Amino acid sequence: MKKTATLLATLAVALSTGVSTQAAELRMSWWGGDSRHIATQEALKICGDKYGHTISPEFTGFNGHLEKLTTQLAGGTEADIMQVNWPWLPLFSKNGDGLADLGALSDIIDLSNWTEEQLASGSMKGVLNGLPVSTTGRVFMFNEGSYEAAGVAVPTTWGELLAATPAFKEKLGDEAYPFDATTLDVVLLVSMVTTQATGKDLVDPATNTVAWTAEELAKGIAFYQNLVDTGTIRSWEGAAASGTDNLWEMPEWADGHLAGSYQWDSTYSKYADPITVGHLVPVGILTIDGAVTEGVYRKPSMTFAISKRSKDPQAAAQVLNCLLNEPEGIAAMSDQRGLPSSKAALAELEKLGKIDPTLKAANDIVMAGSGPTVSPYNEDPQVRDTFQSTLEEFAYGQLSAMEAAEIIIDGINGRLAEL
Amino acid sequence: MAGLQIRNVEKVYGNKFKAVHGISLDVKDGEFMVLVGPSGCAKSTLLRMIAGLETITAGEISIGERVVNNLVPGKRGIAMVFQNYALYPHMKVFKNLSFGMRLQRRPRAEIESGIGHVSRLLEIEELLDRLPKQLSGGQAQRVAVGRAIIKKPEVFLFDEPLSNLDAKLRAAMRVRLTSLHKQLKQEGLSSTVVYVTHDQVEAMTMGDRICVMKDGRIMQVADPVTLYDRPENTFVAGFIGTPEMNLFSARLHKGASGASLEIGKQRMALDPSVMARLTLGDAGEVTAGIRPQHIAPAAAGASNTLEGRVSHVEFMGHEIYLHVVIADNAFIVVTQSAGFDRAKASEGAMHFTVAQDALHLFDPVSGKNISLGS
Amino acid sequence: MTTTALSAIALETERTNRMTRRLQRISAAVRYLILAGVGLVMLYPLIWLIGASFKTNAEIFADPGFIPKEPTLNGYINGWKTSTPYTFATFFWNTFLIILPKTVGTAISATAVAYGFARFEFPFKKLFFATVIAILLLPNVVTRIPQYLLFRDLGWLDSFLPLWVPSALAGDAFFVFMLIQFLRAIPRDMEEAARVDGANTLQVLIFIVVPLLAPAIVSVCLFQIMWTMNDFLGPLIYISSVDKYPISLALKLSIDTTEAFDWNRILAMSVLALAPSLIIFFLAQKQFIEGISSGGVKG
Amino acid sequence: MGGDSKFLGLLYISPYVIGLLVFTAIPFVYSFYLSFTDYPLMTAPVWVGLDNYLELFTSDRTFRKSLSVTLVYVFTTVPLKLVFALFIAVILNYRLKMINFFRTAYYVPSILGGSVAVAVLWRYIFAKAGVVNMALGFFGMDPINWFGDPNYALFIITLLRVWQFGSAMIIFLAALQSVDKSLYESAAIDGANKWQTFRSITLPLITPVIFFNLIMQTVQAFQEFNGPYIITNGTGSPLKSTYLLPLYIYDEAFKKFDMGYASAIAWVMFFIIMVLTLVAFWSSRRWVYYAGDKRS
Repeated sequence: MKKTATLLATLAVALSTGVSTQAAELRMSWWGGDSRHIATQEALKICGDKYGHTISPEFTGFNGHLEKLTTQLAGGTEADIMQVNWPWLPLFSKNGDGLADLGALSDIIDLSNWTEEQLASGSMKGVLNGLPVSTTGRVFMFNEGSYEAAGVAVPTTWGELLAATPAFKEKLGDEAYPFDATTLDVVLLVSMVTTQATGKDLVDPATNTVAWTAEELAKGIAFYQNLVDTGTIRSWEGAAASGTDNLWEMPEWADGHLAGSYQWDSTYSKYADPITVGHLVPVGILTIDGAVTEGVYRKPSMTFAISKRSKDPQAAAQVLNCLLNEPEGIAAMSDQRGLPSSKAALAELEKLGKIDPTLKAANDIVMAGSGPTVSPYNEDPQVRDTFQSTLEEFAYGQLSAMEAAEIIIDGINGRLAEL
Repeated sequence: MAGLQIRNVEKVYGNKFKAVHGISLDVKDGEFMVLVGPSGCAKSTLLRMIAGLETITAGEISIGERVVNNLVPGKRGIAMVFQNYALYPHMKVFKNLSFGMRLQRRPRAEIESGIGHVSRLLEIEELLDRLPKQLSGGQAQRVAVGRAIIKKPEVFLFDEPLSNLDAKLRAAMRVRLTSLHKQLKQEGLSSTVVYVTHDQVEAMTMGDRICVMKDGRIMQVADPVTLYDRPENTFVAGFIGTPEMNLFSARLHKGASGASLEIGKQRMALDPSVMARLTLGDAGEVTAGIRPQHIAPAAAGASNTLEGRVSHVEFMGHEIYLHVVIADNAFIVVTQSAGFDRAKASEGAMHFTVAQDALHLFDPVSGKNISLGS
Repeated sequence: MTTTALSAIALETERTNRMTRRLQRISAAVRYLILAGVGLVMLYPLIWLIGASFKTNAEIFADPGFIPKEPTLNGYINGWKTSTPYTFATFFWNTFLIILPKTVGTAISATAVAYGFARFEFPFKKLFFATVIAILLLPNVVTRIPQYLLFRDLGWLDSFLPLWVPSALAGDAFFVFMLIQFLRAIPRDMEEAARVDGANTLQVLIFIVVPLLAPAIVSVCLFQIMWTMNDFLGPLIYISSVDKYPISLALKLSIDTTEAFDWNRILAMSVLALAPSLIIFFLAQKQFIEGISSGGVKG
Repeated sequence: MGGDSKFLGLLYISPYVIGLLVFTAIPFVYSFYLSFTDYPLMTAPVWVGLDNYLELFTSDRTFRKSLSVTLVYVFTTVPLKLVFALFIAVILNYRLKMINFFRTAYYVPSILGGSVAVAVLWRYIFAKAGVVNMALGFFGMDPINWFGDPNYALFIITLLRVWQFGSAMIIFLAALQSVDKSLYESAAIDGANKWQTFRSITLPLITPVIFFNLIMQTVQAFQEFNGPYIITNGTGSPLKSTYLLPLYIYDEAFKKFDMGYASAIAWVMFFIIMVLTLVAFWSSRRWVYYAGDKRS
């Protein structure tokens, strides 16, 4: 029964598109959480059935995915279809020849669903290597219930957030914090306030060096320290005690004792779902006094790419188009990767009412935010590592803010020179 | 039916240590040949070379006219009984006995009749279903012999097979093995035996001939009586017989009035018969040897005696061992305990007569017996 | 001496005896106390793990005891299903597919190699034996990178081959070494008797050496199974497809991708991951202990 | 044996020889070569001479940190583990009832210790609200921030390995049980007390086993990966205080794909292990007692 249906579907597709593709065995790899895994596997089944291909899934958490992908690409064992983080494109395909040219597959993939600007962001040296799946950015989210309990309003500026701290301690106890940031969040938080003060992104695209002076960065770092000192956020050390980096796994997050965070809009539901006390709301970007810009951290989130070694790129392109542009695939994929960049997908999801209004609200904040263009080098693994581990040393009191700023700038400049 | 020929066989180990120095030995068909010598004399090495368990550096070994140097042990027509019996611990006695035949894929009926015969011969029928660890020492020993016999080899090799048994059992097994050898011979089966032991009693009681070895060389090959009576050198003389032959330095004088032997400050006239036996005519330093049984307390008034002092008397029951010092040489004298006057011995000085027909004289440098006649 | 003095001595002796006995009893009690205390500390984490895997999420961090108040199987049910299209059974099966050729290969190759080293003379024997010791001491991080490149060039990435082929070629020096030590302790007479009985060296190996060495070989297999089960870095580097994941990677995957706080699920999966090792160990603990005792001591 | 070719032995060890060449010797040499190159995996290796080593020893702060952490780890873990293993083995060696039970119980962690599941378990029991802190609370002590405090984080990793003292203990126990009982009796007649007996009879006789354990444990400790990797999510946090060299090598090789640099670190580590091993072997002449080798 099913076989016949598949056969018919294959025939229909073959006739309608005029591209004769045989049933192919494909692989697709991605990272994510459980709900993304479930949705994507379902979508692959549907799209596979539609075109008569079988696609075996390979998925992991985000940790270690870059390593794995690099290993596979170096070993020539990568999947046919890959979810590639946007900042990784220059790592894998510096000259546009490390991944398949999707432009050459435009007879199968309907590229009209993306804007020129979006396609440009997925291209390396003018070759379209990755199709942007969504645009994402960091967004503030607060547990409204906790703020109500503390008797203060959800903050819209850093000043209000700092002011809320005493009320939290008084009403909810010493172990309650109106906000939380640790490890990577701290990097992005320091970047944001520094950008707000200077109006510049970390990397100056003109000179390919760090745009900030050490004094400017030191101020940003001091700002973080102030949040810790006032008890607005947990110290780096204190946050490490739980033995896990994942805020959503923590009981303190679920019960509202950690009442806010600064996270990707696309992960909004991951943070909202576990909350048992109160509920999460997305909030506009908090700014410092005298901010030049909001300093929104916005970027194409991830892209889908096809391996240049794929035995059947046409089949892979069919699956890709199905996932991103065709109703069945769109419905199955849902909003598990944030709000889709593809116009067709966005329209279809809106029509189906599948767009989580809070996710939409979070994304709207990101899209509306102002700020300089974010360089992909912000997320170069070594740049990140330098930034984060130096901040850690600062947080443990081993460096002064100024020393930390200098080390970070030196280290990143060194890396940028290699790139 | 085969004998064993060993021709100029040498063994040199990787570290250039020469263990066997050009040994030649003929073992006749049906002969019970014992290799005996102190530990480290390479007797076991020689046996293992015959078996094929050690490589042969030079020379040739043949079994029944067939050179076996390059044959694996299983193809040499030999069977071996090991010191520790080497029964396969994971196999029952039946399987232990039949292992070799099974490897040769002999028919089952033949295996069973062979085992039946051997187990009756050695009285191990009730043991067939046991594991080696359930056997006593003597039983394991019999099974090990059975495993050798069942192969119907051309040559049997025994590597100190009795050394792990207690004294009583050892004595019993000696008799048993000897009679087994006779029985095999009577049945017309091949019964050439090479038997390694360090125990000279075993060698004397069991061997048709005995090959005495020392430091990788053959000292003498002869039947037990010859070996005892006519040792070719001081080593054999000292090795064979209990208690050991008394060996001492002496000086041979030849004069007009006859020959004499000077021991320390004492002098003993030698019979002309002794002189007749000498193959080396010169007077001078010699090593003299006399077995403890051939020297005796002198009868009253006897002449041509040696004077010694008794240091110690050991009562052995039927016999008495006297530890005597004669001219600074330690002697053992064996005498009948009946009629021996212990009080007299404790007085100190005693006189002893030497049975001159049993006196041996050796070249002090080469150790060769120069009194064997020609 | 008077009778009173005598009885005083007797009393004194009696008293010392009693004291000695009491001291002995006390020292035995102290020993048991230490042993039991240490044992409890040693095993409590595991006991807690098993208990906690039946707890509800809320209870896991609420109470240090291991007995769940409201026992639930949810952790196991969700854990078994996993977030992948595969159940935990697939990962067990994958682990098995690695373990089987690896263990069989190790047993055969390590036995043959140990036999070669312990019973034969051949050119360069000392040199080769020195390499066994050297590999024992060589940290494998040194060779990991070129090995990875090698397997990449062989096209073996994302397959089980890199995980078992080196072991099947006697690559685990520890096992070779252990078997050599065992074999050296076994007298050669039995093998020589078999040679005299007409067996060739291969027959000696199969009919005599293998049965004699069987306990050691079983130990080797058991250790190999355990170590393979625990191996994480190997699969981490070489396996990329989820459908080929062994248990260790699957467990790590489930930790990384879990959403919300499904602690009991992770704990339940940890218990499942440990269960085969625990079961094998308790079935064959004697072999393990004998294996490690003799292998180590004779070294 | 007579009649057999002298190459027969080589035939039996041939699997080992092939494996040795293909999977160990060639990779070993190749990694030495790689350590003098820049090799980002995507392109061919480029010879850079001593650059990698110079960078390691002059400007690489992470390496310095990682090396010192590794040395601290090895030099605390190995003695702790061995002393503890010996201590328990000595207690077990008195003919106590239930010796088998305890022996088994103590051995279980060694069987499981290397697994991911146990590392996961460690994360739970040392978490802020975990069992260990609950137990400390029971004794009226303040909870400890095991994962956040750089002074404690390495200790957890150490503890994970010391916890697996069972295999070393069993080796010790076997050695203790093989000591000739008459020696103890003789010492008792000479008037030695328990400690003196242990000091001058037991300890010298088991030095070969102590030596064996020392070498094996040291080599293994240098290679610890699973524990810190799983427990800290591969970061070696906090402040790289659990960032053992194997983690650093893994990161450089399989995260940053700097194969040349990673090889250089691996070689430095190999060199350190080799030096330590040689020192141990050299010093062993002074303190390891070898009874005459019965059979070579």
